[in-house]
Amino acid sequence: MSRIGVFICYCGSNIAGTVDVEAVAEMARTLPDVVHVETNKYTCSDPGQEGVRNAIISHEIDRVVVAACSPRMHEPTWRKLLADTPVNPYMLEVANIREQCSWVHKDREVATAKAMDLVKMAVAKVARLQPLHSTEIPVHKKALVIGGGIAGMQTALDIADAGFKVTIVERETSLGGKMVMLDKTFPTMDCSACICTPKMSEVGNHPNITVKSYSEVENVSGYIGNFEVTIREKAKYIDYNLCTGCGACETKCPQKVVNDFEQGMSERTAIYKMFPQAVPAKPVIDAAHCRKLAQGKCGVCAKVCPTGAINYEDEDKLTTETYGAVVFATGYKLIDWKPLYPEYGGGAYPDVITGLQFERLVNASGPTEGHILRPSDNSEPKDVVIIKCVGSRDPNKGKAYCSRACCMYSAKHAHQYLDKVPDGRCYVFYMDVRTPGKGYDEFYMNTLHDGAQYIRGRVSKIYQEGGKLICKGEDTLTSQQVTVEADMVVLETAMVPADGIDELAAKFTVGRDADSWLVEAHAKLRPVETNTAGIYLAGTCQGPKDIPDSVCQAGAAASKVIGLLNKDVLQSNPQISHVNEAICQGDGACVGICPYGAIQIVQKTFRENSRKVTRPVAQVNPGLCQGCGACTVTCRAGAMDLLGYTNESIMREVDALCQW
Amino acid sequence: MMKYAYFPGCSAETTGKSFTISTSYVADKIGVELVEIPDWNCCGTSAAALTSPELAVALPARSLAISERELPGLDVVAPCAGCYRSLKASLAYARESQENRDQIKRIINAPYEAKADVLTLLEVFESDDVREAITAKVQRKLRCLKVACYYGCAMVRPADVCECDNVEDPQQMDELMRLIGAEPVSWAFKTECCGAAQQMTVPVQAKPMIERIFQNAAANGADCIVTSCPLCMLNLDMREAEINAARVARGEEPFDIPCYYFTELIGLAMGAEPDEVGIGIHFHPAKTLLLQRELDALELEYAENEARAAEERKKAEMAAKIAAKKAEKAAKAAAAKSTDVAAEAEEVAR
Amino acid sequence: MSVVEANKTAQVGVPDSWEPKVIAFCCHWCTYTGADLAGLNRMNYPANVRVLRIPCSGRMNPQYVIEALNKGCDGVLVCGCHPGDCHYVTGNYYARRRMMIFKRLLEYEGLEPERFQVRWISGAEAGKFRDTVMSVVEQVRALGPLNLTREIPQFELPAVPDGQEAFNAVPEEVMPEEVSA
Amino acid sequence: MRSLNLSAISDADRRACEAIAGEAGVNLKDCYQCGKCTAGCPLADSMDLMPREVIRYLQLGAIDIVLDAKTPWICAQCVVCSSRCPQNVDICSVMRAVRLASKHAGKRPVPEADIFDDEFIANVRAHGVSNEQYLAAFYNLKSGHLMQDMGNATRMLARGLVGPAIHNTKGRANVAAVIDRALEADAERRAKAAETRGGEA
Repeated sequence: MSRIGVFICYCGSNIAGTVDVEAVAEMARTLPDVVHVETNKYTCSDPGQEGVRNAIISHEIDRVVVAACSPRMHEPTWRKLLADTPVNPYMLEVANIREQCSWVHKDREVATAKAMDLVKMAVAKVARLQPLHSTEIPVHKKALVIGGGIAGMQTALDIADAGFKVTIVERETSLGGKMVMLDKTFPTMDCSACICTPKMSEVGNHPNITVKSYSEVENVSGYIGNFEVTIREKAKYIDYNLCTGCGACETKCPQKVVNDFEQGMSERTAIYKMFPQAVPAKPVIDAAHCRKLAQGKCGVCAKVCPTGAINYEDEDKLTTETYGAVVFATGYKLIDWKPLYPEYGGGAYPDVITGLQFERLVNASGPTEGHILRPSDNSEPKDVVIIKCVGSRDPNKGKAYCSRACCMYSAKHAHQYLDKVPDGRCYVFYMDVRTPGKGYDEFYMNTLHDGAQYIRGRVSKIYQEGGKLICKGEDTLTSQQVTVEADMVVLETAMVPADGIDELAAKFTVGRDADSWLVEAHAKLRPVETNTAGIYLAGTCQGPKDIPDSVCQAGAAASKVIGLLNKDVLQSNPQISHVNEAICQGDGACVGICPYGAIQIVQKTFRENSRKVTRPVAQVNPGLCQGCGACTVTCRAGAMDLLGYTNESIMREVDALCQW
Repeated sequence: MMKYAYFPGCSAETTGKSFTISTSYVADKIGVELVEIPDWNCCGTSAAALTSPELAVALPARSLAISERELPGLDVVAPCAGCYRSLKASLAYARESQENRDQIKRIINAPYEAKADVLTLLEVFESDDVREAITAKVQRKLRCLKVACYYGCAMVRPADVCECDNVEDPQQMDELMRLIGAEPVSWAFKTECCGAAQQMTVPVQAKPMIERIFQNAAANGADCIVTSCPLCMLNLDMREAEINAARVARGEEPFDIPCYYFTELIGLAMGAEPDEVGIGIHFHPAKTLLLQRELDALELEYAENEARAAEERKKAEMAAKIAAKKAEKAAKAAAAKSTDVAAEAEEVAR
Repeated sequence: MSVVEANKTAQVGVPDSWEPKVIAFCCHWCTYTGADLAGLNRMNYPANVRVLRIPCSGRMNPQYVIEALNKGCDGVLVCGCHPGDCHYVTGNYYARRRMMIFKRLLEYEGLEPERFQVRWISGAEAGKFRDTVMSVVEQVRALGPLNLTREIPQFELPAVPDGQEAFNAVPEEVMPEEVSA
Repeated sequence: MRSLNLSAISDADRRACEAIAGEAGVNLKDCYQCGKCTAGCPLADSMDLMPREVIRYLQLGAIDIVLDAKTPWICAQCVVCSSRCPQNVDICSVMRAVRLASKHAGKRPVPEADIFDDEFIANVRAHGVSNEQYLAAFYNLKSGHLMQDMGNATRMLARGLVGPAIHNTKGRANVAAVIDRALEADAERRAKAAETRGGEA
């Protein structure tokens, strides 16, 4: 036998003006299991709440209906109130007789009748509710940041400065990501390395930050507050405790390898640091190219190492740790334009380069020491064509989206070229110029005044004749074909997610869009959270963006992580899915439908009719389930139900309503 | 033995005569049988497409339907790129739906199920069997001949109709040329249009199209252009003289780039005389280059043989030296050993 | 006799006082919010609609519709977030597919299409909520009461007690195992 | 250029433009006017409208400008534009559709192109195959370019590539019947389309 208390609010005249509250109360007294009905001028006021509390005690009420304003307004208030009473906070139903009754109807009789129905529904539902209890989830006060580019570093620094431990996993041998490859940053033309490398050393030296370079995430399990992550630290073949980073090995290594950091435009040795200011400032051996490791001959580096740090027997190391929060800062790469654009030579012309290659060409520490020299013959190009939107805004060959940073990036390239080659000519083929950012359009206008010739149109073909790269385009503003005989062509290629993002995101059940960008929980209101609680996004892994935006988002992600790590425990939402294991078929229909990866199928052994039976059943992870209920409808056996909104309670609500 | 239904096209006996001659020469040699579709008709080419979509589908469908009835089970080969595109487009339309096929059947008034595929000659030559057969029959490689393989537009575009996956830089003809020892150059105008019928209707405007093709071939070091379409061939070969006249009038260097069908060059490599495969009736003189390159090839071969012989001699000398050194060392070691033994013996004696 | 024929014959002698009953299942995050906003804006709409709150349109079980129609509702409205805006990412996509298939089934059974409608209404679309309610009520009013001469067979979920009581089942060991869904 | 009064463009004009795009299987809204089609067109320098502009005028509904344009008649149907279009707009098919619409509207901005095609089809209708020498001769006569390619003709004769003999196929009567039935079906389809568009010309 349940004992229901019904509390009906006048809300001043807000409700009482259109609804005959006393008549509703009179009707409520006739409902089954209702032991107490009370009206109040303002139930949410302190005396109103006190009245509810007293009534619960004196009438031994075990479930409560409040007929008042919208539950979106005060449901949390009533839950909090009940927490101090013997009534379970989830043995509560709110009848919305204000927003959805008194305020939208004028006829007193009609409104009163509807209010009665709403109370009947609430009483019917509350009678079927069960007490629910939040569980406490402990929070491991440690964050994992995946990716050591500018976004990852900024996130890590912000979290670490707030006093929490952070681990950065970086796939490459050094922190820095793409930003450290850039020469200058728009629109201020700061030297990119000058503002990025201090961050790198700050991260490297921060007492709260552990940098795991040359490492990747191997495996993940768990949920918010408790992600158990296994990290594979690839064999470096160098003992970092002994290595002093003197660089003697690098100068003596006989094996030359194409240098990826310099975008293939120079060579490095097989034992190498990515670049001089790398953090950690110690080399690794590239096992695929090392003569000692690949062919068993050589060993020069071990001979010259003054501290004996070289260890050819080194192996990958796996470590597992628990983190309370995870931040994805996995970044982007440039689209591989070569197979997509055979009309631009498909890579056959060495002087058709990407924007990132151009960055290395103008960089003082790049392969040409900052002199703009074209790759084919090291001559200074006098006519340079810059083509925007290569792979972007091109659903036929590349991606439909705009890569967002390239308009400014190409204006910067034009500016830098004209700065270094004052007698050169620079043509920028564009479709639109998009410069929404502080100081951005001014920068673009300056580039125009520098003398960059902007041509509105896409280039259709690039071909080589007499040592020149002939670019055929249309100047759509004068409606005619135009031809430029260029010495070098720079393609501003689209940003795409970094390699391996699909596999990594799948391990964490983070959603991806059709282009594999990671999906935020809400485009406007939850831009740095994901749909998996405890996992956040920073930087270009979420979509193309420039450095200021990446840094902003990194700070935002860090603040979310700090907010989470500040808590010792989390209260779980008890209104989640629940499996009736007796009838669960274990067919896993619910598994695929759950957007949070909260359900898995496990083998369980039951004692049924005095026999042991092992069979698969669904299991809901309370840390991951958000209580949407999509699984409940998909279950063929009807074994899934949603606590707080059970099939039974909703059916009785419907029944109650139909009696009107 | 491979057997195909053969759609010669209207130019086969006229402007494309060399193509027909060389094709049958090569086909005979490699054992590909081409059976002419009885009572075939003109494919309609772009003129039909620019008159009516129904006509563009119906004209090729008539020939394809005859082939289906008379030569069941045989795929259709259309050497002319223009014919190929018309037939292929008609076939694609027919294969789209039963409704389309019914419409075609009504118009051509004949049964037709669009069973057979339509192929270019290059596609036939793509198979490993044919490649092997060609390799086996090659008598002299056309070394030193730098060829610009010109595919034109009709064999590659529209990419979905022509089922072509490399519209800008196709490779089938280049590979065939490598097979017979020629050297395909990398150039950018493989699939640029020759102007097709527009060379007749808007000749002034269309002429530069041809000139640009020659220019890019020349700029990339090609000796000649190799084609697989009679209309491309006609436009390039016949009009080279007009273009050259205009260039001379402008004070520019005229081109000297003969054009060949790829089948002609394969025929030559198989030992045919130029006239045997139709090279004698080209507009632009086409034999001198071949003789020149044959001579170059002989000279190259001679030089290579010389170099090889020199290499062999050097090797032999080295080997001899090494052997001598080894013998010397062995002798020394033996001597040392004998002194050692002697010393030992002395010691034992003591 | 089909449901609809039964209904047609029942139209004779509808009392003047008859008012249509419509139940609206609204998702908490969008449509319920929109309905609250209609109240805040003091909009007016017919009182024939009663809103039942569910967390997500993906929670909407077709069984509730059958129950409502069986027990005397004249129309059912299901509302959720616009496709692409679901608070739970994909719930309304599932709802859309389920409800469209179910709607076809009901119409096959003879139910008038107007009696079961699905609408996407966001938290900002108070006006759309009001207009939808008004139009659905008017459409149902025009059709008259839904008089089912025979009840649609009940598919009530079996009242199976929880697993452990039923079979005295005690999980002995748990072995996680990925099952491809 | 003259000014274009967009308000003067009627719904019928717009529908006519949409119908042309529909024939070509193209959604005009896809085009964002990047000009890659013009950039790659081998004949653009001799066109009155750039290929991109043809699409633009169709987007605007300026049907008369489109139907009077020489561009579609100069187009060689090489399909470079369609194959490189970032938005997958089949510009080449649009050119073909515009040219047909222009032809059916009784216009022929480049008479030579129209004469050539008509002669070509007439030639095939008469003989079952195309006889190039007679095609060229009739074309020269009708287009008034009497001396065009005369030098080449003698060179062809000298090489035995063409001769006075007419090549006829056995089934040429059947080919003629196929052509007639195809053109009938074409006319029928157009009549039906015009009817559904509301009978406008």
